[in-house]
Amino acid sequence: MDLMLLAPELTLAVTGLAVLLIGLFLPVGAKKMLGYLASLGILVALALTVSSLGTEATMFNDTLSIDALSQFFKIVFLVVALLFAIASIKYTEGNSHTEEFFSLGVFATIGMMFVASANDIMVLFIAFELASLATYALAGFEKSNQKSLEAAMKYFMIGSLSAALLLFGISFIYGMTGTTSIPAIAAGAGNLVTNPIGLVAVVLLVAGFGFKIALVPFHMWAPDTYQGSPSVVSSLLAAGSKKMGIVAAFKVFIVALIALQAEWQMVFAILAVLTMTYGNVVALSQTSVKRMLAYSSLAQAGYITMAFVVLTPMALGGGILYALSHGFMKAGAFIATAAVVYMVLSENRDVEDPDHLDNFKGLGKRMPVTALSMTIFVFALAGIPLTAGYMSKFVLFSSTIQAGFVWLAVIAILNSALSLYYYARVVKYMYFIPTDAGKVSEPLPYTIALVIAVIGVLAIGFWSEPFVYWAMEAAKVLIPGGM
Amino acid sequence: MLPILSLIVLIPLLFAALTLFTKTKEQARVMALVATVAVLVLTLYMYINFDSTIADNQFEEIYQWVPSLGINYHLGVDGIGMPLILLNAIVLPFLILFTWNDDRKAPNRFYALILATEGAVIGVFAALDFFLFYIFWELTLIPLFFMVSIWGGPGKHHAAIKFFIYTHIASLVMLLGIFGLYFSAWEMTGTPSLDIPALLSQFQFIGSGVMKDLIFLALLFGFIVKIPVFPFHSWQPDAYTEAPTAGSVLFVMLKIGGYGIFKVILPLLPFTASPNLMITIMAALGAVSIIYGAFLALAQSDLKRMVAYSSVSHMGYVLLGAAGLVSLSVSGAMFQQFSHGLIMSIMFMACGVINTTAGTRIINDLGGLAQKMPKLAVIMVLTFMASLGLPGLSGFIAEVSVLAGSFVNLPSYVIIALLAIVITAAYHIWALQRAMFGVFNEKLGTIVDINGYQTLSMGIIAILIVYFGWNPSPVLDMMLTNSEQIISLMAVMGV
Amino acid sequence: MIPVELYIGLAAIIFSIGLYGFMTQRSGIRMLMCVELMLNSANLNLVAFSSYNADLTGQVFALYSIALAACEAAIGFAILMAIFRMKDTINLDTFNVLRW
Amino acid sequence: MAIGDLAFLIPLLPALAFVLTFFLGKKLPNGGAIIPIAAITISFVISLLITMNLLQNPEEVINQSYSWFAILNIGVLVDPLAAVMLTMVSLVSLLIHIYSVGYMSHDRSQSRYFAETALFTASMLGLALSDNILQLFICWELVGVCSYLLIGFWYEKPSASSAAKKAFLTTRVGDVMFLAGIVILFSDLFRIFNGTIPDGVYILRFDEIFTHIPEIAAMNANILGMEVSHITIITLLFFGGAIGKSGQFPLHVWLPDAMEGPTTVSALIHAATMVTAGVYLVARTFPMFMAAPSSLLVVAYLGAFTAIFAATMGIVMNDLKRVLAYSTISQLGYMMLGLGVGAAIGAEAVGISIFHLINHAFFKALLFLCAGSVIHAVGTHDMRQLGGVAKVMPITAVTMIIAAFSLAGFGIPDTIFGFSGFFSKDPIIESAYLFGSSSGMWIPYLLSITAALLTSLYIFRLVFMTFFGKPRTDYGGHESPASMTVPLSILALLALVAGALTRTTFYEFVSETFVNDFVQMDIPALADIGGYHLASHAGHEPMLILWMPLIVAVAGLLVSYLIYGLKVVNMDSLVSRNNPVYKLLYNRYYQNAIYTDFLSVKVIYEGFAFAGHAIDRGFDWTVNWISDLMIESGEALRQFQTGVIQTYATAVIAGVGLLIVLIKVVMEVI
Repeated sequence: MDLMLLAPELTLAVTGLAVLLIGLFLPVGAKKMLGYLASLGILVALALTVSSLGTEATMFNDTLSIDALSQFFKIVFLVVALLFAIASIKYTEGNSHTEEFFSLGVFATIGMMFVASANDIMVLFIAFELASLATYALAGFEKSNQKSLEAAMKYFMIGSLSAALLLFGISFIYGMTGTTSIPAIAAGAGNLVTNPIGLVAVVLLVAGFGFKIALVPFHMWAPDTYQGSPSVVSSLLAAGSKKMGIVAAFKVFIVALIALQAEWQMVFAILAVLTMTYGNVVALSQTSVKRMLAYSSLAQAGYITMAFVVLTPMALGGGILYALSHGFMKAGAFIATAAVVYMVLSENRDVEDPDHLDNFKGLGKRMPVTALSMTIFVFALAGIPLTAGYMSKFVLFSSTIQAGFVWLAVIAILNSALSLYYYARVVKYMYFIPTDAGKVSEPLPYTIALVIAVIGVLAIGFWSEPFVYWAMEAAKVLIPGGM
Repeated sequence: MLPILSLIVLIPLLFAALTLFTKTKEQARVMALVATVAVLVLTLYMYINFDSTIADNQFEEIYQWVPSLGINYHLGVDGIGMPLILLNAIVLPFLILFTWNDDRKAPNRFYALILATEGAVIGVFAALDFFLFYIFWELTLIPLFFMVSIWGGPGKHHAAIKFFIYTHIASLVMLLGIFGLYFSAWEMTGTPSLDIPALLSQFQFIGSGVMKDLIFLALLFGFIVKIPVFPFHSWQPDAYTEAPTAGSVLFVMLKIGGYGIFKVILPLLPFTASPNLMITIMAALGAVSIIYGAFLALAQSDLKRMVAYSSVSHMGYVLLGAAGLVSLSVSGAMFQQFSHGLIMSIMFMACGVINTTAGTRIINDLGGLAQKMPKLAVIMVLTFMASLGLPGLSGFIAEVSVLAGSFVNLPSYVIIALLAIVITAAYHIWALQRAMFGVFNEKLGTIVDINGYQTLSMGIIAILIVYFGWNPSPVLDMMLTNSEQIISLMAVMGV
Repeated sequence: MIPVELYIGLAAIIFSIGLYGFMTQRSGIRMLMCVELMLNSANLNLVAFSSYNADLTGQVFALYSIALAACEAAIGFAILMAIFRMKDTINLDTFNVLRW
Repeated sequence: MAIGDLAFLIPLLPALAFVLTFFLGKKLPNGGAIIPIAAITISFVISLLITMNLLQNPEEVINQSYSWFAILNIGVLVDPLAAVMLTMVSLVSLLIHIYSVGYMSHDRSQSRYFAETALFTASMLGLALSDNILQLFICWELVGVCSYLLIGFWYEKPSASSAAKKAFLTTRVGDVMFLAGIVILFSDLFRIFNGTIPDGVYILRFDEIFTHIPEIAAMNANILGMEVSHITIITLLFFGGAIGKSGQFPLHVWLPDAMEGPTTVSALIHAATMVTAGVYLVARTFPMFMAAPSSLLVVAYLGAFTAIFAATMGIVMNDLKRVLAYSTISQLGYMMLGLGVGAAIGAEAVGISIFHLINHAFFKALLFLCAGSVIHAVGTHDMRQLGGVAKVMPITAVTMIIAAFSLAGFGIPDTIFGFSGFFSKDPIIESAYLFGSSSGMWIPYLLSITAALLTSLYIFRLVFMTFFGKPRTDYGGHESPASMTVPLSILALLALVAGALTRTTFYEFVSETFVNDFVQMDIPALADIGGYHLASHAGHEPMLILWMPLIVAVAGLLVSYLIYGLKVVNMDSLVSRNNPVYKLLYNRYYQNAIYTDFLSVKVIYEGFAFAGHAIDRGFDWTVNWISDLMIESGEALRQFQTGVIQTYATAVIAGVGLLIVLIKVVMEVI
């Protein structure tokens, strides 16, 4: 067994602990470097993961498996974490708890990465919880801010509830099959089908993962939490831990519980339609940008969920590619909002809701870079060509047609047309509604993060081939056989 | 040999980006002029080397892009696209000249958007890969959306959003159709490909007739909303009216809907499960929009809005002619697109001039302008005559070809269209009489005639209208070649 | 020996109690306790199945989840304390600034 | 090279003159009138030479065709019909241009005037010598738009610009019928060729059309249950176009209003040339009409009716130019009648009718120019204010009177003594009689002979009221300059002798139009297709019939002399609002109310257009409604998000429960 395969996770673990320890001995002023340190660590981990692309291995008696799927999602998580860390450098400036913030973020990332490579439900559950616990704390990071606390509270309460549901469901799976190893479950899932408990277990699992993916009706915490918690954290939640739920669901349902396909396929069909429609329709009338983004990410989750329904290699590839693109787009959008919020608050500490749409007026003049990248992100989310969003929609929706789910594709298409309305509204506020406020200097860390995200979004849109290829490779892990 | 099509598409886009960084109006407009003139020169070069006796795609360029999905960077132009590229290349420099002396906020963005639109539109005409086609197709939306939202009239926001969403939905439906075609072909050949010629040729082998019709209708819907024709036109009057003059002209240059009809729909038509039904749909929509648009134009009080509705009526000819399925009618419909582009661009320029100098476009508030603006009056009379289909001007060639050609197969629809001709004449003449002739309305204050640049740009396009009215062959021949090829397909299928 | 169904039944009952409590209780502490109940019912399941399947994994899993439950409680209490510090109450339905 | 090769120059030179005058006119003395005059002079010379040439050997018609686009062509065809038309048009147009130099001398935008008249002349000449129906239509439209521009020449006058609009739109109705006819004709020929047209064949050229008349006649369309031959439909549609252009009932309404334009324009366009285009069209496509007897009947009856209908209105008008306008309408009716009776006399009808067209062009142009000369000097149109003008303007008076006699058709049958109008109008009336005797349908004859009476009545009413008696108002006035009187004299000469000199040669010359090396039409055979036979031309009508026209003309002269010359009857008793007949006539049969107020405004504008407007609002509303609905439902759905944690928990658990039940049920069903 080769520990090198775990190098990224180990690097992150070291980084997290180092940040925590060094932070203890640093004066508040100097804590800035912790951010750089964390970002560096994440960067190294990312480099290691990329360098080990294509390796196939299993370790710790098959409880972990390194394959195209896990590698792909690890990259997704690391990228999001990187954006998160860089953007947070500015956010945590002058905060005495900086070290906690960064180490929590790093540990959350580790959890997500282990979920990505878990090959055993037990490991998966533990990693899942690790990520969740860390993010609970992050969500409530602004202890003195009621919104932040409320967000954390709701997130935590619903989170632990669904953790319980999840665990309960898992216990049944274990009981029926007598094992926790995912391949083994797949082999022994026979009597799950016959036994009605099987159905209960499936739905419980759906609820457990659906909470993280934020599928209607398990989504209700999401808008509140995304709106309440610090914007950078929202970016981590929306772009990172959401994907964790998706990859976990991929593994558990498509690999382990393929025998129960009939049941969960239908469940996901219903949830997908509900989620995308609800998300888009409610987003139409939002005035808080973060909340609007939250609902939009509901809708996006709905699209991705279509992959479970269509269940062809191409659809899964599309879903996986969509996960990556959404990581860039959504993280970028939230970070842009974070920049705006930072700007607003630095002008006036006690603004009621700094992410209100009105604060975006004339942003094109006030913060040109931020505004431009925000425009790119929202157009990408809306699926305008030459962006990551379009590319992944193209693959996902087209595969839906291919598999004959025309009705589903039509609903999805109409939804994404609808979404254009509220995305375009943001652009309208930024460019067409004038404001007397003057130009402000844009904080560098935010800008760097934004630029990285923009590059990502456009790269997937223009130079799509490698991304599509890797997504398809990852999909083959779930469903062997060509497309 | 040099990748001329790529240049024609990319130069405007590139210059659009550069223009964003210019500081003053002077720099911006010069950049724009340089870019458009460069495009014009290249296009003329291409036009000269274009062989109008063959219907194949010429100046092809093909590079792999996303092989795993069968996506290629594939450009090429045939007798359907060439005239439209020519149209854009010709009109745009004069559009720049027309706006030469205007003062407006953020000129750099303004000219950048104009260039971006030109690049995108030409891209649609040059794309031979559905992926690329759709990209350019959508790309045309964004600059126009900004154009309307920033420099538009009072109702600009509503108009912009409406146009954006409405046509976006249509594009997405079209995209569904493309998907359907893509995968049906994929299943047959086993290899993914979005190559337009390939897919068009494989359409006929699709097994299920329902699938064929669904694909066809989805594509058709996408195209006719963009044209637009009754009853999917309601985005158009708002957008055309609220847009700034340059924006309206760009809208007119946006002939991608009709292009799709000829390039995609007609080759598929004979192989659909129920061709005659499809023909009926197209013919009916075409004929109805001809007469409907005419009546609506008659009811308008705003000059620009009247022009917008007249465009609905004129675009009806495109669909009717396409459904006529006689080489004369099809080529006439193509020529209608070309001449309509020329005519409408002057019409909108005139509306813009009147609006700026007289401060209103309400026809009844105007009156006797001809006394104050003789130059404009001459050009306007000529253009209005062209628009109502006066012989000797380009509009007539198109209309008579469409009517005569279509009558062979669709007599009843043509008769409807014929009824509309009187109405068409009526609203043009009434507008002329009320706005330009009669006693000068003193309330309008001081009226100045069009300046040198405007006279030049409008005048030259007007001369082109006359020229093509007497000698359409330079563009009509290649159209004929392609339409004959299309019709031969029909003959094979006995449609 | 006792048939496994009884264990499952018991677990189910406990789980339902937990659910009921979670839905009805207003106090954060009590809701936390209800979550613990549910988690533990799941643990009970795991252990029961483990002995029924004669396979230790379940018990290991149970141990892990107990530990996790502890962490969760810790975080939960931390949040609740912060809330209490701000509002002098842990009555959670007073917290609905974020809605719609 | 033969003079015929220059034929294409005939329309081209004036067109060139138009361009030059348009751009350079302002800089030249009196609007650059010299350019068009020179150009038209050359055109006139060429066409005259060609005509002479053609008179020697009628077989050698000139035909040059060039491919235009698709399967259509443009070309030149000079056969006898075209030749005489060309000569007349270029001559009249030339004289009127010369006249205009004096008449328009005070107008500030005379360069525009000369440019437009030059363009008009070009298009009219082009119309005359087009060798295919489409080109004819194109020039047809061009003359229409020139007439539009020239009627509205003083566009700052609301009455002028609205008259222009009316003229354009009314004729447009006819034009659309014409176009429809062309479209049907095209598709028929297209079918006959099975869609594959061999190279060098231009299917809309007249020879192609004529040679395929039998096939077209064989095609039938079912209209309201009756089987109608395509040839009938097409010819009727063509005639519809002719109705519009030649101001026949019911599309005549625009012509009187057209008098808003300069008098020279009325003379050129609305008397001599353009309005006769309709007659020319029917003559040009006469073989088709021969194969469609019912269409010929329509032509005959409508022509005859228009002749008398317009004449009645001519009697009561008090405006110089309007009287002449109605007289023009009525004379055009005669020409149509002359063609219509072709059912009886065959191709000779073309000769007769065109002969009247030519003569009418001369004397009617003369009448208008005289009127113009009077107006120019006196400054009013209203005859009630005139009187005794003869004293101040002798030349004008004399020429006017000659024209009047010519119009009234004075002359002695079977001799060469007579005004030209007599030699051309008489044959029409006679052949109407022949038509009656052969077919038993006497109405056309009766109408035409009555119209002849009214004609001489109104024209001499005009003469007496204007030139004799004592002035009713004190106007100044002087004889017009030479540039105006010279053309008057030339035209007077023509009106005097042209008929007498050319009549014998003219008939067979023009009647030969359809037998030469361009087309070889066997008219009787066509009649057989139409299912009837030409009457054997007896030639000698009863004495009374021969003298009848002269008698009625004299009668008219006497009556008007008694009334307006000697004032034996006091007109005021008749001329009053409470005399219903007078009222009806004076209000021109209320056609204005019917056409303008009711049809165009009420029905089309307010009715259809606004109905369409409402419908469109409907579509717009639907689109907006959908978007609003979305946003509102969003507002509604938000309410689920109460923000209370228990709600969220409930949602989760309810979701789980529902899903389990749902799936269970569905699974059972499947």
